[in-house]
Amino acid sequence: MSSLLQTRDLSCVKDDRVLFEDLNIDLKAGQILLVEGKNGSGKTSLLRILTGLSLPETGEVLWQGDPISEVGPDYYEQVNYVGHHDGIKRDLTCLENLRLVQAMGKPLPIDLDEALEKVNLYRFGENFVATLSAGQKRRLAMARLVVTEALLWIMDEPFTSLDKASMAMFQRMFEQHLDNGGVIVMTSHHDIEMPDSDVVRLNLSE
Amino acid sequence: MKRLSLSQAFWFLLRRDLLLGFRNRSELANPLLFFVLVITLFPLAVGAEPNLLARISPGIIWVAALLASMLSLDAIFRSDFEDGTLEQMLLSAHPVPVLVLAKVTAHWLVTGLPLLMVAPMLAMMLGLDESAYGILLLTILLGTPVLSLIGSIGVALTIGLRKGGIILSLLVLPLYVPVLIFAASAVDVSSVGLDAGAQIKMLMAFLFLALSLSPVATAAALRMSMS
Amino acid sequence: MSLSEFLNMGGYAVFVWSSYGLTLGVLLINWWLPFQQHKQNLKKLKRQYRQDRKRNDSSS
Amino acid sequence: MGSPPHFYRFAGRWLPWLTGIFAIFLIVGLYGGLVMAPPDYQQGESYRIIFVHVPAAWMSMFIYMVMASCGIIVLVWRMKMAEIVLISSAPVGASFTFLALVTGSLWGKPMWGTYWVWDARLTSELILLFLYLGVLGLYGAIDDKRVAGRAVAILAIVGMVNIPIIHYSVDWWNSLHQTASLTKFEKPSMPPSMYVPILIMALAFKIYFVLALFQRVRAELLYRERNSRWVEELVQS
Repeated sequence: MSSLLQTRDLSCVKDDRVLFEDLNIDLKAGQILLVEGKNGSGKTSLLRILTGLSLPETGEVLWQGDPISEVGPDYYEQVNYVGHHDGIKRDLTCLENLRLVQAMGKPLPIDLDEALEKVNLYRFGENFVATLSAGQKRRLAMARLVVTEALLWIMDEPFTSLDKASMAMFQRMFEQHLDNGGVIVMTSHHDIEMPDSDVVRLNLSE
Repeated sequence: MKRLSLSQAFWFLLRRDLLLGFRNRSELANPLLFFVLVITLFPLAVGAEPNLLARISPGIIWVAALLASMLSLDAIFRSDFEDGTLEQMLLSAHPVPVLVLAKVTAHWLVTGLPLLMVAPMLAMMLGLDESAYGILLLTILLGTPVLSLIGSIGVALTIGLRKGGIILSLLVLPLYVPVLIFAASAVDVSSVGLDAGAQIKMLMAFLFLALSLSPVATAAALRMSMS
Repeated sequence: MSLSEFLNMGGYAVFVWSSYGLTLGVLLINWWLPFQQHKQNLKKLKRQYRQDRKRNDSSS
Repeated sequence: MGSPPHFYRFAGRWLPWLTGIFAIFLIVGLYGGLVMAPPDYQQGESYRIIFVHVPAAWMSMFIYMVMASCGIIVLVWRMKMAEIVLISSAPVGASFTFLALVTGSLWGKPMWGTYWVWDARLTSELILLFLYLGVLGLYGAIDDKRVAGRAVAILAIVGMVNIPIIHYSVDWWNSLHQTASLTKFEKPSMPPSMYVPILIMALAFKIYFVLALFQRVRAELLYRERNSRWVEELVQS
């Protein structure tokens, strides 16, 4: 099977500190990359470089063999990024937020009510996000995975403020995505249970 | 399902920002209030002599409009920056300059356009000659979008800074000079009964130039700020 | 033309000489400051590297 | 030229030469301007200020153009050296702008009786000074210097697009209000005994710019690359 996401001799320097050097990643369809490491070891920096938000000091990120700086918007269309910030607006309702997410990406033909149902937020559909709890906001942020079509999911601590049940729910969602030929890159303090064959581990502290 | 076309995305984002503006309408009144307040200060400072006030009113109104527009600039990207939607915007499948243009347009509609409505009242209070009202409104209509467009570059450059406010004014005010010169002059000459056609044409030229160039610069600056 | 006449600059001595003096002064400062800074940087780095080496020697 | 250690050594080798050439040009220019050139029939000796004022004003524009060109190189080719040249030029450019302003007003005092008149050139220079201070302020405010380098690149380009517009606007505004102007000396009617010293001084200032730039770039390079091997070798040798 051919590689979807690769990096070539990636290095990142922040405030004079070399966070990582000569990093070569190779992810095929159906694989999940777990980025581990201490605080400040460059996990978030790596994720942001993979999305194309940040630029590496040296090296490049390849999508299906082409550097992402050349692929441009067609790459962004393939990426769903859930960062530290939820990326949702307080003063919009849950439904309005999802419509915005769909408008900015490549929408999936899914009923938005159904999508809310999937992340257990159906009853809050017409509520302003400002009234939701932190965990509910996180679930809404993760709902972008359900309403838009993207092969590559990049997630920075997706399980923050989520309870056990929600975590299990999202893990099932991840497995399904991998089964459908998707790729996932994520950082997490929580361990996840997946078949070992699909999991690639990368520890930035070593 | 296909992704939205470019114009659909533009309108969608514009509508969203207008909706957000409407939901936070109490904040919208602030630049407007500032505009009125600054103008109130002038008669108190230079004296209420009608001829003097009428003479300097085009300049006062424009300087105040410029400051009001500058003070509201930060709001273009601030909340999007803080809640992470700006990040998502940069990762969207649409070209960022178009999205920037939608946001700046929405921002101008909610902060620049209201200036247009109070300007005649302030002109009247300062005793500006009535024949110049039309031109005054026209200059605000053409000039304030240019201010928002140029300002968006400055905001994009300083959005990640903790103390960005004072730097922002240092970056943006010098670039406002041409608009100020031609807009104030247009009002000035028309208040003494002369033709302001040349000035208005210049302002139009500035507007087209700013419309075509500034979203690109803003998009580049946003990418830089978010990295 | 005598020297005092030259220095007097037809009565404009203050303006002419202060212009030239200021120009030379600013040019000099602009040359000197980075020069100083460069020297300072070299000194700082020398000290830093020396310390690093000592630490490496004692640890190995 | 693009590699830091190479540029560092290259600049170091050239600095003494440049200083010498600059000194020669400066002395010739000063002699031409202060001694050789005849007094002006209208302004007497006071006009001799133009031999520093006009070249300084030219330099203020020229250096901004250099910065904007570096800005384009930074954004298109992401060259680190261009970033450093850009930000090292800014203080030198700001100094020349400051000099153009101060010498302009020192020249204006005997001409107009006041130090400051809203003359087109002086007003443009003032705005240019603000643009320079904006670049320096923005660079200083951003902690991550790689990001700061790209930010000032964008700003320099935006400023470059605006400078002609600002100049044109200020000239137009000035013609409307009919104030005195310093521009009369740029007419081609100037005799060679006046414009030759101006040109020599302009050349001297250009050489000075390169030399001050090299000085700053060296200091900045050493600081930025303090963790790299070549700096370590250089310092310890």
